[in-house]
Amino acid sequence: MKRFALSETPFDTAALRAQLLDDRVGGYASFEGWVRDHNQGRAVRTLRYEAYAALAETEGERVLAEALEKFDVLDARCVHRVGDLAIGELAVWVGVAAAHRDAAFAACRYVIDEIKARVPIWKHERYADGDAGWLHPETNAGEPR
Amino acid sequence: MKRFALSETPFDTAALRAQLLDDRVGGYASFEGWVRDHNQGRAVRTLRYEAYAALAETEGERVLAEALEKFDVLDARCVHRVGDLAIGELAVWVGVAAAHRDAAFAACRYVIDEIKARVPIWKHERYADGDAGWLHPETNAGEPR
Amino acid sequence: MTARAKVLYFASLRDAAGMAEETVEPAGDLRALYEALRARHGFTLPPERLRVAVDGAFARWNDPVREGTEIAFIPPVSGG
Amino acid sequence: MTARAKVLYFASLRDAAGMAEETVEPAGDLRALYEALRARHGFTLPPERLRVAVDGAFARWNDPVREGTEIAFIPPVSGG
Repeated sequence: MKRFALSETPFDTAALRAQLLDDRVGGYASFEGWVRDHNQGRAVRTLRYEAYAALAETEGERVLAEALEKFDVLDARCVHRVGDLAIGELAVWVGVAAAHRDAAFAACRYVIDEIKARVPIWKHERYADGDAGWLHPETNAGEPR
Repeated sequence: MKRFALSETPFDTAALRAQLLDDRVGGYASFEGWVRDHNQGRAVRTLRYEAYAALAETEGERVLAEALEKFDVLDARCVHRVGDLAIGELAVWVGVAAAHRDAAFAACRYVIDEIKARVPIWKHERYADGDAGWLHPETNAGEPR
Repeated sequence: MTARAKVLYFASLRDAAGMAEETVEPAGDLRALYEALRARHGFTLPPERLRVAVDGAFARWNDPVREGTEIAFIPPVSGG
Repeated sequence: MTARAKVLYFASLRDAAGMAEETVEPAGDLRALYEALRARHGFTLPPERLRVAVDGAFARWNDPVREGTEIAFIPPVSGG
Protein backbone atom coordinates (compact mmCIF):
# COMPACT_ATOMS: atom_id res chain seq x y z
CA MET A 1 0.00 0.00 0.00
CA LYS A 2 1.20 3.49 -0.81
CA ARG A 3 1.60 5.54 2.38
CA PHE A 4 3.93 8.25 1.06
CA ALA A 5 3.26 10.50 -1.90
CA LEU A 6 4.67 13.54 -3.64
CA SER A 7 2.10 16.03 -4.86
CA GLU A 8 2.59 18.66 -7.54
CA THR A 9 -0.62 20.42 -6.54
CA PRO A 10 -2.24 21.51 -3.25
CA PHE A 11 -3.89 18.55 -1.52
CA ASP A 12 -6.79 18.03 0.85
CA THR A 13 -5.74 17.01 4.35
CA ALA A 14 -9.35 16.25 5.38
CA ALA A 15 -9.58 13.47 2.81
CA LEU A 16 -6.22 12.05 3.88
CA ARG A 17 -7.22 12.15 7.53
CA ALA A 18 -10.52 10.41 6.77
CA GLN A 19 -8.61 7.46 5.31
CA LEU A 20 -6.88 6.92 8.66
CA LEU A 21 -9.91 6.79 10.91
CA ASP A 22 -11.62 3.58 11.91
CA ASP A 23 -13.33 2.31 15.05
CA ARG A 24 -10.09 1.19 16.68
CA VAL A 25 -8.53 4.66 16.52
CA GLY A 26 -8.35 6.45 19.86
CA GLY A 27 -5.64 8.97 19.04
CA TYR A 28 -4.82 10.75 15.80
CA ALA A 29 -1.70 12.94 15.68
CA SER A 30 -0.81 15.06 12.71
CA PHE A 31 1.85 17.49 11.67
CA GLU A 32 1.78 20.04 8.89
CA GLY A 33 4.68 22.10 7.61
CA TRP A 34 3.68 25.45 6.12
CA VAL A 35 5.72 27.93 4.09
CA ARG A 36 6.79 30.64 6.49
CA ASP A 37 7.44 34.24 5.49
CA HIS A 38 10.93 34.04 7.01
CA ASN A 39 13.72 31.50 7.46
CA GLN A 40 16.76 31.93 9.66
CA GLY A 41 16.19 35.65 9.88
CA ARG A 42 15.61 36.33 6.17
CA ALA A 43 12.30 37.39 4.60
CA VAL A 44 11.19 34.69 2.14
CA ARG A 45 9.19 35.64 -0.94
CA THR A 46 8.73 32.34 -2.81
CA LEU A 47 9.75 28.77 -2.35
CA ARG A 48 10.19 25.75 -4.57
CA TYR A 49 10.57 22.09 -3.65
CA GLU A 50 12.27 19.69 -6.01
CA ALA A 51 12.51 15.93 -5.51
CA TYR A 52 14.33 12.99 -7.01
CA ALA A 53 10.94 11.40 -7.33
CA ALA A 54 11.83 7.74 -7.81
CA LEU A 55 14.10 7.62 -4.78
CA ALA A 56 11.95 9.99 -2.68
CA GLU A 57 8.97 7.68 -3.06
CA THR A 58 10.96 4.59 -2.12
CA GLU A 59 12.61 6.27 0.85
CA GLY A 60 9.35 7.88 2.01
CA GLU A 61 7.62 4.49 1.99
CA ARG A 62 10.54 3.07 3.96
CA VAL A 63 10.17 5.79 6.63
CA LEU A 64 6.46 5.04 7.05
CA ALA A 65 7.06 1.29 7.16
CA GLU A 66 9.64 1.88 9.91
CA ALA A 67 7.15 3.99 11.88
CA LEU A 68 4.55 1.20 11.71
CA GLU A 69 7.14 -1.30 12.88
CA LYS A 70 8.66 0.79 15.70
CA PHE A 71 5.46 2.19 17.23
CA ASP A 72 2.13 0.69 18.23
CA VAL A 73 0.12 2.53 15.60
CA LEU A 74 -2.64 1.48 13.24
CA ASP A 75 -1.62 3.47 10.17
CA ALA A 76 0.42 6.46 9.04
CA ARG A 77 0.64 8.57 5.91
CA CYS A 78 2.70 11.44 4.54
CA VAL A 79 2.33 13.72 1.53
CA HIS A 80 4.98 16.25 0.45
CA ARG A 81 4.45 19.03 -2.06
CA VAL A 82 6.86 19.66 -4.90
CA GLY A 83 7.02 22.62 -7.27
CA ASP A 84 6.38 26.29 -6.56
CA LEU A 85 4.71 27.20 -3.26
CA ALA A 86 3.50 30.56 -1.97
CA ILE A 87 3.83 31.81 1.60
CA GLY A 88 1.21 30.11 3.75
CA GLU A 89 0.89 27.02 1.54
CA LEU A 90 1.06 23.52 2.95
CA ALA A 91 4.42 21.87 2.22
CA VAL A 92 4.14 18.57 4.07
CA TRP A 93 1.48 16.64 5.98
CA VAL A 94 1.92 13.65 8.30
CA GLY A 95 -1.02 11.79 9.87
CA VAL A 96 -0.87 8.87 12.32
CA ALA A 97 -3.72 6.85 13.80
CA ALA A 98 -3.25 4.74 16.93
CA ALA A 99 -5.22 3.29 19.81
CA HIS A 100 -3.38 5.60 22.26
CA ARG A 101 -1.77 8.99 22.04
CA ASP A 102 1.78 8.11 23.16
CA ALA A 103 2.36 6.01 20.06
CA ALA A 104 0.52 8.45 17.78
CA PHE A 105 2.73 11.38 18.85
CA ALA A 106 5.96 9.37 18.77
CA ALA A 107 5.32 7.95 15.31
CA CYS A 108 4.24 11.33 13.91
CA ARG A 109 7.43 12.91 15.19
CA TYR A 110 9.54 10.06 13.84
CA VAL A 111 8.03 10.38 10.37
CA ILE A 112 8.54 14.13 9.96
CA ASP A 113 12.08 13.95 11.38
CA GLU A 114 13.12 11.11 9.09
CA ILE A 115 11.41 12.61 6.03
CA LYS A 116 13.34 15.82 6.60
CA ALA A 117 16.61 13.99 7.19
CA ARG A 118 16.56 11.29 4.50
CA VAL A 119 14.13 11.83 1.67
CA PRO A 120 15.69 13.46 -1.43
CA ILE A 121 13.67 16.67 -1.54
CA TRP A 122 15.30 20.08 -1.74
CA LYS A 123 14.02 23.52 -0.90
CA HIS A 124 14.86 26.56 -3.01
CA GLU A 125 14.14 29.91 -1.38
CA ARG A 126 13.90 33.30 -3.04
CA TYR A 127 14.34 36.14 -0.56
CA ALA A 128 12.84 39.61 -0.40
CA ASP A 129 16.33 41.09 -0.97
CA GLY A 130 16.55 39.39 -4.40
CA ASP A 131 18.96 36.67 -3.32
CA ALA A 132 18.00 33.02 -3.83
CA GLY A 133 19.44 29.58 -3.28
CA TRP A 134 19.07 25.91 -2.53
CA LEU A 135 19.11 24.83 1.10
CA HIS A 136 21.68 22.15 1.84
CA PRO A 137 21.84 22.10 5.63
CA GLU A 138 25.20 21.24 7.19
CA THR A 139 23.56 18.84 9.59
CA ASN A 140 19.99 18.51 10.72
CA ALA A 141 21.07 19.56 14.20
CA GLY A 142 22.05 22.99 12.91
CA GLU A 143 18.55 23.76 11.71
CA PRO A 144 15.75 24.82 14.06
CA ARG A 145 13.20 22.04 14.32
CA MET B 1 -9.50 35.48 23.75
CA LYS B 2 -11.26 32.16 24.08
CA ARG B 3 -8.91 29.28 23.21
CA PHE B 4 -10.78 26.43 24.90
CA ALA B 5 -14.38 25.44 24.28
CA LEU B 6 -16.84 22.70 25.12
CA SER B 7 -19.10 21.64 22.27
CA GLU B 8 -22.42 19.85 22.57
CA THR B 9 -22.43 19.04 18.85
CA PRO B 10 -19.89 17.70 16.33
CA PHE B 11 -17.48 20.43 15.25
CA ASP B 12 -15.40 21.21 12.19
CA THR B 13 -11.65 20.82 12.71
CA ALA B 14 -10.85 22.39 9.34
CA ALA B 15 -12.38 25.70 10.43
CA LEU B 16 -10.52 25.57 13.75
CA ARG B 17 -7.24 24.79 12.00
CA ALA B 18 -7.75 27.66 9.57
CA GLN B 19 -7.93 30.09 12.49
CA LEU B 20 -4.43 29.09 13.55
CA LEU B 21 -2.61 29.59 10.27
CA ASP B 22 -0.80 32.76 9.35
CA ASP B 23 2.38 33.60 7.42
CA ARG B 24 4.62 33.08 10.45
CA VAL B 25 3.51 29.49 10.99
CA GLY B 26 6.07 26.89 9.95
CA GLY B 27 4.77 23.95 11.97
CA TYR B 28 1.23 22.96 12.91
CA ALA B 29 0.74 19.99 15.25
CA SER B 30 -2.63 18.62 16.13
CA PHE B 31 -4.10 15.81 18.16
CA GLU B 32 -7.56 14.32 17.97
CA GLY B 33 -9.13 11.86 20.39
CA TRP B 34 -11.74 9.59 18.81
CA VAL B 35 -14.21 7.24 20.46
CA ARG B 36 -12.75 3.76 20.19
CA ASP B 37 -14.79 0.59 20.00
CA HIS B 38 -12.90 -0.81 22.99
CA ASN B 39 -11.33 0.43 26.22
CA GLN B 40 -9.06 -1.58 28.48
CA GLY B 41 -10.14 -4.81 26.84
CA ARG B 42 -13.92 -4.20 26.89
CA ALA B 43 -16.11 -3.62 23.84
CA VAL B 44 -17.64 -0.14 24.08
CA ARG B 45 -21.08 0.51 22.61
CA THR B 46 -21.80 4.16 23.50
CA LEU B 47 -20.06 6.92 25.34
CA ARG B 48 -21.10 10.10 27.08
CA TYR B 49 -18.99 13.03 28.26
CA GLU B 50 -20.23 15.29 31.01
CA ALA B 51 -18.48 18.47 32.19
CA TYR B 52 -18.71 20.91 35.03
CA ALA B 53 -18.89 23.57 32.36
CA ALA B 54 -18.04 26.71 34.34
CA LEU B 55 -14.89 25.21 35.85
CA ALA B 56 -13.95 23.21 32.74
CA GLU B 57 -13.89 26.38 30.66
CA THR B 58 -11.76 28.26 33.20
CA GLU B 59 -9.34 25.38 33.65
CA GLY B 60 -9.17 24.68 29.91
CA GLU B 61 -8.26 28.32 29.23
CA ARG B 62 -5.60 28.09 31.93
CA VAL B 63 -4.03 25.02 30.29
CA LEU B 64 -3.84 26.81 26.93
CA ALA B 65 -2.41 29.96 28.51
CA GLU B 66 0.26 27.82 30.18
CA ALA B 67 1.13 26.20 26.84
CA LEU B 68 1.58 29.61 25.23
CA GLU B 69 3.81 30.67 28.10
CA LYS B 70 5.94 27.52 28.35
CA PHE B 71 6.55 26.89 24.63
CA ASP B 72 7.61 29.07 21.72
CA VAL B 73 4.31 28.81 19.88
CA LEU B 74 2.13 31.34 18.07
CA ASP B 75 -1.30 30.06 19.12
CA ALA B 76 -3.11 26.99 20.45
CA ARG B 77 -6.72 25.86 20.72
CA CYS B 78 -8.71 22.99 22.15
CA VAL B 79 -12.33 21.89 21.79
CA HIS B 80 -13.86 19.03 23.80
CA ARG B 81 -17.18 17.37 23.04
CA VAL B 82 -19.79 16.82 25.73
CA GLY B 83 -22.98 14.74 25.56
CA ASP B 84 -23.59 11.44 23.77
CA LEU B 85 -21.00 10.26 21.25
CA ALA B 86 -21.03 7.28 18.91
CA ILE B 87 -18.04 5.04 18.12
CA GLY B 88 -15.76 6.87 15.68
CA GLU B 89 -16.85 10.36 16.73
CA LEU B 90 -14.37 13.08 17.55
CA ALA B 91 -14.13 13.65 21.33
CA VAL B 92 -11.34 16.22 21.59
CA TRP B 93 -9.20 18.30 19.23
CA VAL B 94 -6.00 20.20 20.00
CA GLY B 95 -4.24 22.42 17.44
CA VAL B 96 -0.97 24.32 17.87
CA ALA B 97 0.77 26.68 15.46
CA ALA B 98 4.46 27.56 15.83
CA ALA B 99 7.41 28.71 13.78
CA HIS B 100 9.16 25.35 14.32
CA ARG B 101 8.01 21.81 14.94
CA ASP B 102 9.75 21.13 18.27
CA ALA B 103 7.60 23.69 20.06
CA ALA B 104 4.45 22.73 18.15
CA PHE B 105 4.73 19.06 19.17
CA ALA B 106 5.68 19.83 22.77
CA ALA B 107 2.83 22.28 23.30
CA CYS B 108 0.28 19.98 21.64
CA ARG B 109 1.33 17.14 23.92
CA TYR B 110 1.23 19.40 26.97
CA VAL B 111 -2.29 20.57 26.20
CA ILE B 112 -3.84 17.13 25.72
CA ASP B 113 -2.05 15.71 28.78
CA GLU B 114 -3.16 18.57 31.03
CA ILE B 115 -6.71 18.63 29.66
CA LYS B 116 -7.01 14.94 30.44
CA ALA B 117 -5.49 15.34 33.90
CA ARG B 118 -7.13 18.52 35.17
CA VAL B 119 -10.24 19.65 33.34
CA PRO B 120 -13.50 18.51 35.00
CA ILE B 121 -14.89 16.32 32.22
CA TRP B 122 -16.02 12.75 32.85
CA LYS B 123 -16.49 9.83 30.50
CA HIS B 124 -19.37 7.39 30.87
CA GLU B 125 -19.04 4.16 28.92
CA ARG B 126 -21.74 1.62 28.11
CA TYR B 127 -20.30 -1.76 27.20
CA ALA B 128 -21.46 -4.44 24.78
CA ASP B 129 -22.07 -6.77 27.75
CA GLY B 130 -24.70 -4.36 29.16
CA ASP B 131 -22.54 -3.00 31.97
CA ALA B 132 -21.93 0.75 32.20
CA GLY B 133 -20.10 3.23 34.38
CA TRP B 134 -18.21 6.46 34.90
CA LEU B 135 -14.46 6.41 34.46
CA HIS B 136 -12.59 7.77 37.46
CA PRO B 137 -8.98 6.74 36.83
CA GLU B 138 -6.88 5.97 39.90
CA THR B 139 -4.00 8.03 38.52
CA ASN B 140 -3.23 9.18 35.04
CA ALA B 141 -0.16 6.93 35.05
CA GLY B 142 -2.39 3.87 35.29
CA GLU B 143 -4.21 4.64 32.07
CA PRO B 144 -2.70 3.96 28.65
CA ARG B 145 -1.81 7.23 26.98
CA MET C 1 -32.80 29.82 50.98
CA THR C 2 -29.86 31.98 49.86
CA ALA C 3 -28.40 31.64 53.33
CA ARG C 4 -27.77 27.99 52.61
CA ALA C 5 -25.10 26.57 50.28
CA LYS C 6 -25.65 24.56 47.11
CA VAL C 7 -23.76 21.34 46.34
CA LEU C 8 -23.34 20.06 42.76
CA TYR C 9 -22.78 16.40 41.95
CA PHE C 10 -21.18 15.03 38.81
CA ALA C 11 -20.60 11.62 37.24
CA SER C 12 -20.56 8.75 39.76
CA LEU C 13 -21.35 11.09 42.67
CA ARG C 14 -24.52 12.19 40.94
CA ASP C 15 -25.51 8.58 40.26
CA ALA C 16 -24.86 7.63 43.91
CA ALA C 17 -26.69 10.66 45.31
CA GLY C 18 -29.55 10.22 42.88
CA MET C 19 -29.58 13.98 42.28
CA ALA C 20 -27.55 16.62 40.47
CA GLU C 21 -27.62 19.13 43.33
CA GLU C 22 -28.92 19.74 46.81
CA THR C 23 -28.78 22.50 49.40
CA VAL C 24 -26.95 22.15 52.68
CA GLU C 25 -26.49 24.04 55.95
CA PRO C 26 -23.13 25.82 56.02
CA ALA C 27 -21.17 24.34 58.93
CA GLY C 28 -17.52 23.38 59.29
CA ASP C 29 -15.12 23.09 56.37
CA LEU C 30 -15.47 21.54 52.92
CA ARG C 31 -13.89 18.26 54.03
CA ALA C 32 -16.38 17.85 56.89
CA LEU C 33 -19.23 18.66 54.50
CA TYR C 34 -18.05 16.00 52.04
CA GLU C 35 -17.66 13.39 54.77
CA ALA C 36 -21.21 14.11 56.00
CA LEU C 37 -22.62 13.83 52.46
CA ARG C 38 -20.52 10.74 51.80
CA ALA C 39 -22.07 9.03 54.85
CA ARG C 40 -25.56 10.11 53.78
CA HIS C 41 -25.29 9.00 50.12
CA GLY C 42 -22.79 6.16 50.38
CA PHE C 43 -20.12 7.74 48.13
CA THR C 44 -17.23 5.32 47.76
CA LEU C 45 -14.60 7.87 46.73
CA PRO C 46 -12.49 9.18 49.64
CA PRO C 47 -11.77 12.95 49.68
CA GLU C 48 -8.11 12.26 48.79
CA ARG C 49 -9.27 11.22 45.32
CA LEU C 50 -11.44 14.32 44.80
CA ARG C 51 -10.87 17.99 44.27
CA VAL C 52 -13.30 20.59 45.53
CA ALA C 53 -14.42 23.82 43.89
CA VAL C 54 -16.38 26.81 45.17
CA ASP C 55 -18.22 29.13 42.80
CA GLY C 56 -16.45 27.71 39.76
CA ALA C 57 -12.86 27.86 41.08
CA PHE C 58 -10.78 25.18 42.79
CA ALA C 59 -10.78 25.54 46.58
CA ARG C 60 -9.02 23.97 49.59
CA TRP C 61 -10.60 21.24 51.68
CA ASN C 62 -10.09 23.25 54.86
CA ASP C 63 -11.88 26.33 53.49
CA PRO C 64 -15.06 27.00 55.49
CA VAL C 65 -18.45 26.35 53.88
CA ARG C 66 -19.89 29.81 53.23
CA GLU C 67 -23.53 30.80 52.84
CA GLY C 68 -24.80 31.39 49.33
CA THR C 69 -21.92 29.59 47.62
CA GLU C 70 -22.00 26.79 45.03
CA ILE C 71 -19.81 23.84 45.97
CA ALA C 72 -18.72 21.10 43.59
CA PHE C 73 -16.95 17.87 44.48
CA ILE C 74 -14.81 16.83 41.52
CA PRO C 75 -14.24 13.09 41.13
CA PRO C 76 -11.18 11.96 39.13
CA VAL C 77 -11.59 13.35 35.63
CA SER C 78 -11.62 11.26 32.45
CA GLY C 79 -11.95 13.65 29.54
CA GLY C 80 -9.92 13.46 26.37
CA MET D 1 24.74 5.11 -26.05
CA THR D 2 23.27 2.48 -23.69
CA ALA D 3 26.81 1.37 -22.92
CA ARG D 4 27.41 4.67 -21.17
CA ALA D 5 25.98 5.72 -17.79
CA LYS D 6 23.62 8.61 -17.08
CA VAL D 7 24.19 11.09 -14.26
CA LEU D 8 21.30 13.09 -12.74
CA TYR D 9 21.84 16.47 -11.06
CA PHE D 10 19.52 18.05 -8.51
CA ALA D 11 19.26 21.38 -6.69
CA SER D 12 22.59 23.25 -6.41
CA LEU D 13 24.44 20.57 -8.38
CA ARG D 14 22.10 21.12 -11.33
CA ASP D 15 22.55 24.87 -11.10
CA ALA D 16 26.36 24.50 -10.99
CA ALA D 17 26.45 21.97 -13.85
CA GLY D 18 23.98 24.00 -15.90
CA MET D 19 22.17 20.79 -16.84
CA ALA D 20 19.82 18.24 -15.25
CA GLU D 21 21.65 15.20 -16.62
CA GLU D 22 24.57 14.10 -18.74
CA THR D 23 26.08 10.84 -19.95
CA VAL D 24 29.51 9.65 -18.85
CA GLU D 25 31.96 6.88 -19.63
CA PRO D 26 31.83 4.15 -16.98
CA ALA D 27 35.28 4.00 -15.35
CA GLY D 28 36.37 3.57 -11.74
CA ASP D 29 34.01 3.85 -8.78
CA LEU D 30 31.26 6.33 -7.97
CA ARG D 31 33.57 8.46 -5.82
CA ALA D 32 36.07 8.84 -8.66
CA LEU D 33 33.23 9.72 -11.03
CA TYR D 34 31.95 12.41 -8.66
CA GLU D 35 35.42 13.88 -8.18
CA ALA D 36 35.92 14.06 -11.95
CA LEU D 37 32.55 15.76 -12.45
CA ARG D 38 33.20 18.03 -9.49
CA ALA D 39 36.44 19.21 -11.12
CA ARG D 40 34.66 19.69 -14.45
CA HIS D 41 31.67 21.65 -13.10
CA GLY D 42 33.13 23.31 -10.02
CA PHE D 43 30.83 21.65 -7.50
CA THR D 44 31.60 23.00 -4.04
CA LEU D 45 30.09 20.11 -2.04
CA PRO D 46 32.62 17.41 -1.06
CA PRO D 47 31.47 13.77 -1.42
CA GLU D 48 31.30 13.43 2.38
CA ARG D 49 28.27 15.73 2.32
CA LEU D 50 26.50 13.81 -0.44
CA ARG D 51 24.85 10.44 -0.84
CA VAL D 52 24.90 8.56 -4.08
CA ALA D 53 22.15 6.48 -5.68
CA VAL D 54 22.12 4.07 -8.62
CA ASP D 55 18.92 3.22 -10.48
CA GLY D 56 16.75 4.77 -7.76
CA ALA D 57 18.36 3.09 -4.74
CA PHE D 58 21.08 4.35 -2.41
CA ALA D 59 24.51 2.97 -3.30
CA ARG D 60 28.07 2.96 -1.87
CA TRP D 61 30.75 5.36 -3.05
CA ASN D 62 33.11 2.48 -3.80
CA ASP D 63 30.60 0.68 -6.03
CA PRO D 64 31.89 0.57 -9.63
CA VAL D 65 30.20 2.72 -12.28
CA ARG D 66 28.26 0.27 -14.42
CA GLU D 67 27.18 0.67 -18.04
CA GLY D 68 23.55 1.55 -18.65
CA THR D 69 22.85 2.70 -15.08
CA GLU D 70 21.35 5.96 -13.84
CA ILE D 71 23.47 7.61 -11.18
CA ALA D 72 22.26 10.41 -8.88
CA PHE D 73 24.38 12.50 -6.54
CA ILE D 74 22.21 13.55 -3.61
CA PRO D 75 23.15 16.86 -1.96
CA PRO D 76 22.00 17.43 1.66
CA VAL D 77 18.22 17.29 1.64
CA SER D 78 15.92 20.07 2.87
CA GLY D 79 12.35 18.86 2.55
CA GLY D 80 9.66 19.29 5.19
